Amino acid sequence: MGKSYAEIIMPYKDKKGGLIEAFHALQREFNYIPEEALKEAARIFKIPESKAYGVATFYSHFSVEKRGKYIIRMCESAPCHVAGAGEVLKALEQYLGIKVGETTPDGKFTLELCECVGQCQAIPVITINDDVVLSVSPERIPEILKKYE
Amino acid sequence: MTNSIKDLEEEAEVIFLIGTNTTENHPVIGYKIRQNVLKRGAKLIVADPRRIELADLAEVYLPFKPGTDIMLINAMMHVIIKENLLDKEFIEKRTEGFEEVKEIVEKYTPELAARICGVPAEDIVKAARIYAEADKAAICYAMGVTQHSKGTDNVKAICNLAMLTGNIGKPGSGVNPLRGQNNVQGACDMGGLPDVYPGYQKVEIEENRSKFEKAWGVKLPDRKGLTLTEAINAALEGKIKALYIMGENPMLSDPDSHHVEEALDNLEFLVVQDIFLTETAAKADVVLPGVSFAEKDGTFTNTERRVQRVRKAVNPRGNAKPDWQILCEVATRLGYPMSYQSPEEIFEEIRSLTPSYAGITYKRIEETGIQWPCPDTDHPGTPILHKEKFVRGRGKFHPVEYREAAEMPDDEYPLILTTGRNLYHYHTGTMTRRVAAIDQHKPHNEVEIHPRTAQLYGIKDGDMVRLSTRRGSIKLKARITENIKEGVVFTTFHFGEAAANHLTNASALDPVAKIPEFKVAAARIEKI
Amino acid sequence: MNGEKRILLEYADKINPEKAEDYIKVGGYKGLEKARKMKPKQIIEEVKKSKLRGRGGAGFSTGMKWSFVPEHAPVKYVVCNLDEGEPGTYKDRIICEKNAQALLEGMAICALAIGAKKGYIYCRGEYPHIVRLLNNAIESAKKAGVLEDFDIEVRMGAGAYVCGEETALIESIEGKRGEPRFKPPFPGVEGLWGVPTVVNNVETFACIPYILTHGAEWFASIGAPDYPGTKVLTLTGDINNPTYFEVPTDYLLSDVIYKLGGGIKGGRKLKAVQVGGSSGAFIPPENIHTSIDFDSMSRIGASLGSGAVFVLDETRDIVDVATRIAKFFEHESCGKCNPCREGTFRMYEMMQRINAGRGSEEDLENILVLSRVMQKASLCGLGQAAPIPIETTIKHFREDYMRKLM
Amino acid sequence: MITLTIDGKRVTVPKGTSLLDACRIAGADIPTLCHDPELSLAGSCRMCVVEVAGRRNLIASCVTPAEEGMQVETESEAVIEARRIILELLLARHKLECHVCERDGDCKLQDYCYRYGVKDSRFKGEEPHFYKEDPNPFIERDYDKCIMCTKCIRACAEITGAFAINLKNRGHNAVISTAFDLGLKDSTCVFCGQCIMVCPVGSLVSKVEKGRGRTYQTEKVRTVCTYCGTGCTLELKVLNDRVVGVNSIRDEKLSPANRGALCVKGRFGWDFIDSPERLKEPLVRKNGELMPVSWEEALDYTAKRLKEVKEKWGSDSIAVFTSARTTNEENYLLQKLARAVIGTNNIDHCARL
Repeated sequence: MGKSYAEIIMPYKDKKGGLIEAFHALQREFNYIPEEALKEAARIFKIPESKAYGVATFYSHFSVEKRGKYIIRMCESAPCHVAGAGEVLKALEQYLGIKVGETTPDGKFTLELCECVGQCQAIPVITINDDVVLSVSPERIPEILKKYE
Repeated sequence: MTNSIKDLEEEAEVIFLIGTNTTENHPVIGYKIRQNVLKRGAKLIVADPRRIELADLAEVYLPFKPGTDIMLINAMMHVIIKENLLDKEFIEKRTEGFEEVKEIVEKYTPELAARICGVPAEDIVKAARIYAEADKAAICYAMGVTQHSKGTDNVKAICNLAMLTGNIGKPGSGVNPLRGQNNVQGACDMGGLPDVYPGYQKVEIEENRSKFEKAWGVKLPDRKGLTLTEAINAALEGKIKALYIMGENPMLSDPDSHHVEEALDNLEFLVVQDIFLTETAAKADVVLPGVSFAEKDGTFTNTERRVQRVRKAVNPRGNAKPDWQILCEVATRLGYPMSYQSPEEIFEEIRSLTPSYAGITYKRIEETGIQWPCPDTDHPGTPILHKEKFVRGRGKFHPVEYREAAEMPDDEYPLILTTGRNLYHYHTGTMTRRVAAIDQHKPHNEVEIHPRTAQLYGIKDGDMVRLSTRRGSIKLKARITENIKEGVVFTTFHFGEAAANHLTNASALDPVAKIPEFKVAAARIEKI
Repeated sequence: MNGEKRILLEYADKINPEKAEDYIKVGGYKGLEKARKMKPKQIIEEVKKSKLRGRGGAGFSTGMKWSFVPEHAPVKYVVCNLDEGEPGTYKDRIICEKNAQALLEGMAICALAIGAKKGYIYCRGEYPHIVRLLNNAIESAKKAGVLEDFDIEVRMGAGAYVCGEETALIESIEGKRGEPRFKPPFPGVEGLWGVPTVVNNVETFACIPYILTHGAEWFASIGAPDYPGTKVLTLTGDINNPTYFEVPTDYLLSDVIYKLGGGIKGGRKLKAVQVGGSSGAFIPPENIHTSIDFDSMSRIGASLGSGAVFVLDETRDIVDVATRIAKFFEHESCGKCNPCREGTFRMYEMMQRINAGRGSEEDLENILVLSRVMQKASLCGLGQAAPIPIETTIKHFREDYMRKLM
Repeated sequence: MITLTIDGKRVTVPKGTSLLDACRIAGADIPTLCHDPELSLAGSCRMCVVEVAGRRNLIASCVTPAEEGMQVETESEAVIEARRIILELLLARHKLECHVCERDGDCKLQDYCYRYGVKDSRFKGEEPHFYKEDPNPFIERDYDKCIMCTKCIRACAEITGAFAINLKNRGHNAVISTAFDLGLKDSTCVFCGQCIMVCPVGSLVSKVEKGRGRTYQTEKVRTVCTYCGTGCTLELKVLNDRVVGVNSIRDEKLSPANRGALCVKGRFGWDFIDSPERLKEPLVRKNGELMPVSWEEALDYTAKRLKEVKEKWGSDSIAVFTSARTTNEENYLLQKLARAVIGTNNIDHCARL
């Protein structure tokens, strides 16, 4: 067993407004914010659970639903869109056998859409957790994902 | 209340809550206290054996053992005197008897109190400092303070604390009992007490008596009467033969129901005037159907002494009659004709005999109720009592000593049972148990138990348990919660089928107020 | 030469941005040193005189912004906006990657000018590596002693474009939902945790050390007179050279495309160019001979914004691109105010309809009315700007829309 | 003091006055959905926008301070267009079922659509899909009618302090929600119904009142709550001689103890009035059973028995319990009856219980 929710959250307790930082820390550990962890965070930061939940559901990087080990985000902002994001997405769905918003049955990959990640020098772009993958094409997908399998 | 509800929201800088679960029993006042904390940064001190909701917002939370109020408050005074946090000017100019109190509290060290009350000494010190250092500190209390065999002493101790720090007679301060029923203030104001006429004019004072004799045109008894609990005991002894009960349900509200039942059974004649066939009405010889608040005109006086208009919205249901009309009919048939045409006419008589109500008229309170005392029709009413001086002149310190509750836990009954209400139900449930939505939401009584206590008896959340005292036992569901002190259990008296007052102690009365010790009874619990 | 002028990026890839010593070696922290010898008011005057205007998009005078901060407030904050979320924009990332110390120095100078002891950098959640870089840079600067008692903390966003709006950004630092506040009060008076706060963009802060070091006159003499200095641009779309550049602000948009960008891919013709990210106006080819500075762009109904330049060639389906942009705003609206929450949603719906060939002329008219109301009545810049790309494509490329209608 | 011109009328207001208040002082009727004088400002519905000379955008008057010399137009073409479009946008996400809606005739969306002639929405498309059944017995939540004014969230936090609800998600997917989107029963909700009180549309309604009569059909009677000692003012809604609901009165003058705030008992606990268990006839015990009798019989019998006891055992053999739940007048009469008629001071009530 890894660290308890409280142990993960506590380092941010005295950071004013540190709830979002604590959520990041939880996500680094679990890739989503488990319900009990969110309750723990609300308790530690002395804010109502309804508010903590409101914050967790506002930001697109946070999820209150369980997600895969690797979160693949496909940028579909206008520059990536014209650079062929649509085809890449189709290829990703096909390769993983899931639709956007879903997680592979083995719990490995979750596929999400996102907006511009600020790596527009070589597009289309996907991110896999913190990694940025530039100049993605449908053909490159098996090779890219191999690293994570 | 010496002060107004609004003070708790907009004036008080510190609020000391003792023996009041405000958000459940006086929810709207609870909201106001909470908003004062959230919006204005008021500090809360909460002293209660149960971790009430407001404890979450408290600077200091003191989960003290039921029945140790005086120990706690005397220790706070000890700290205040020792650290010289008292209001010398106020004590000198406005009070008397300080030296005696000072002498008595000398021995109430925080360390002693910590042992007896079961809270850390440093928290007692902290609470004392917060309360004493504030410019405007209010104390609120409710039945958690009064329903003890030493309830009157508890209140005296609270008054001592307020006077010690000059927290009387100014905005945001005061000693503020939160009254539990819509018109309990009014019932007292109107002389619904065995020793006083309306306006707290003592029946044993000749001058008062002759005033009322003149007004009512009859000779009046010169000795004070029996209190409710005394009357029940007297009925049991055969001294009270007939009882006329209007809108009360002693079968559920009074301690030790078996005892009440025996007493009622022992009567020659029982009349009950009510809107439902309550547990008490079911025992009556005559039941007279009165009406609810929606079917009659009149006034209620709230906890801040505000006299407000109650208005008839619908006609009496069936053949029921407004209670005032029933009383007129009964009086007339007893040979004393009463022919009031309206509640307003009765109110006019009230204000002619009650100096504190003298300036209040229906016309004046058409929009906004007025807080008594209101001696004349030009007087705006009194939001804060004891502003310039106390009614008796100087405020008197009453030294009080701690004594144990009448019934302490022992091997046979190792727990302390304390009783009260919850948010959803009211008093004996006569009305709220008949509100479909509320009864759907909270249909059963529960007993609150600390997890460690529960573990000791092998009880899990939701288990049915038998809760017993020397008076009897009831069956109800267990609710495991950390919001109660270990060794203490709590239940409500709303439910006839699991009535807390089968269990409570009727023999331990406060010597002055004759208030029963609802808040402390030795109990035991077992899983069934 | 292609006409680039590198001030912020002069030592790009020649120094380690994390290391204060590297930066000091090339003249860094001289501005701060100078500022320490000046009175706060003098610093603000100097910045005012430089005519530096905010590089985040609104183009407000930086010196003026600083001067609104009440002198005597006991606590104040300096906040750096590193939430660049405009699609096609990555210039703040580049400035950090190449010259992070200049940002820190700029913030420290601002802190001196307004009397703040603490600064925050709000970095978008998409740049975790920049958070690490900045934390190292701060540590290095602290070690070097250059920041003295000024403390900087980096906070990370979590995927919300709206947090680029300064008050939403403040809410987010406070650990809340990133919903914009109404203004007034402006952050300069009531900002982070209710105290006076200056919020500036990375690029704005990074200009400050150079203004202090070389003087306001020097800075004011570069580029367009009313919007002087340089601007870092990022090029995307159908362009041969999709990368970043730093140019003087009087640089022509046409030169950006054809000189810096190396022209349109495959030698095709230009269809349109969108400047400033997704909230920018689309500019038809006939208007590209315009200087990129704030005011010149305004004159052609566009805005410089973040400095993103998104180029579309003649083969592109502009309705499809506009539909995609409508989705962006639908996704990024915070949902607080009615015109934006419902407007972006319905706008996207109508655009989808048109793009799929199911739209009518009525839809087009409805889009224009909605667009007008969103621009005038939305609470923050997001909702006000969201309809601009749609509106400008309808204005300049109406026939493309007409072709797609039922 | 500040002087400004509103719809051609010069008004002088204290510094710090909101433009909304200034407009209202000038007699302009400004529509609002999210504004509530008792709650923090949101500035989000944008219905209160006005046109101020020299400003590019329309100004939300509720969150903008009035300034010296402002030239304000409250019903300019641009203002009316904005309000109409906002209403149409809201209508497109609002489940339109006024014919069965509790709030028909008492709905701000309806009122403003009427005022601005908004018959239908040109933005109709995807229908709202926010409804989720909440099985609590008190509050019905239909967010398919929600217009996102967020007054319920603010009332929950700023009046009651329960913090049961907040926003979930963002943008068009944003919806009022408890933590983890659970039912109110499983949240920190205390069922005070302050959310119902502030809801401008039919999104939040009392389940207890449902179907019993619309506000405009009812007569309102201001009175005092019958439960605890706080003395909250409430307004009973009456239809055909039955109480069918409870309203809050938010005017401090009329509602000094509670300013409209109520608790679950006050707001939802009134239907005992018409409980079938109500006593409707006097009862007298005959052969051990309580039997319905006429008032004459019951009263005569009561008087007869009391007289007998008094004659046989003396006045002090009788005790009277008056009631902390009846009126002052009734308490006065009963103690008078005890003292002057029966001749005993044996009178008390459950003040201490």
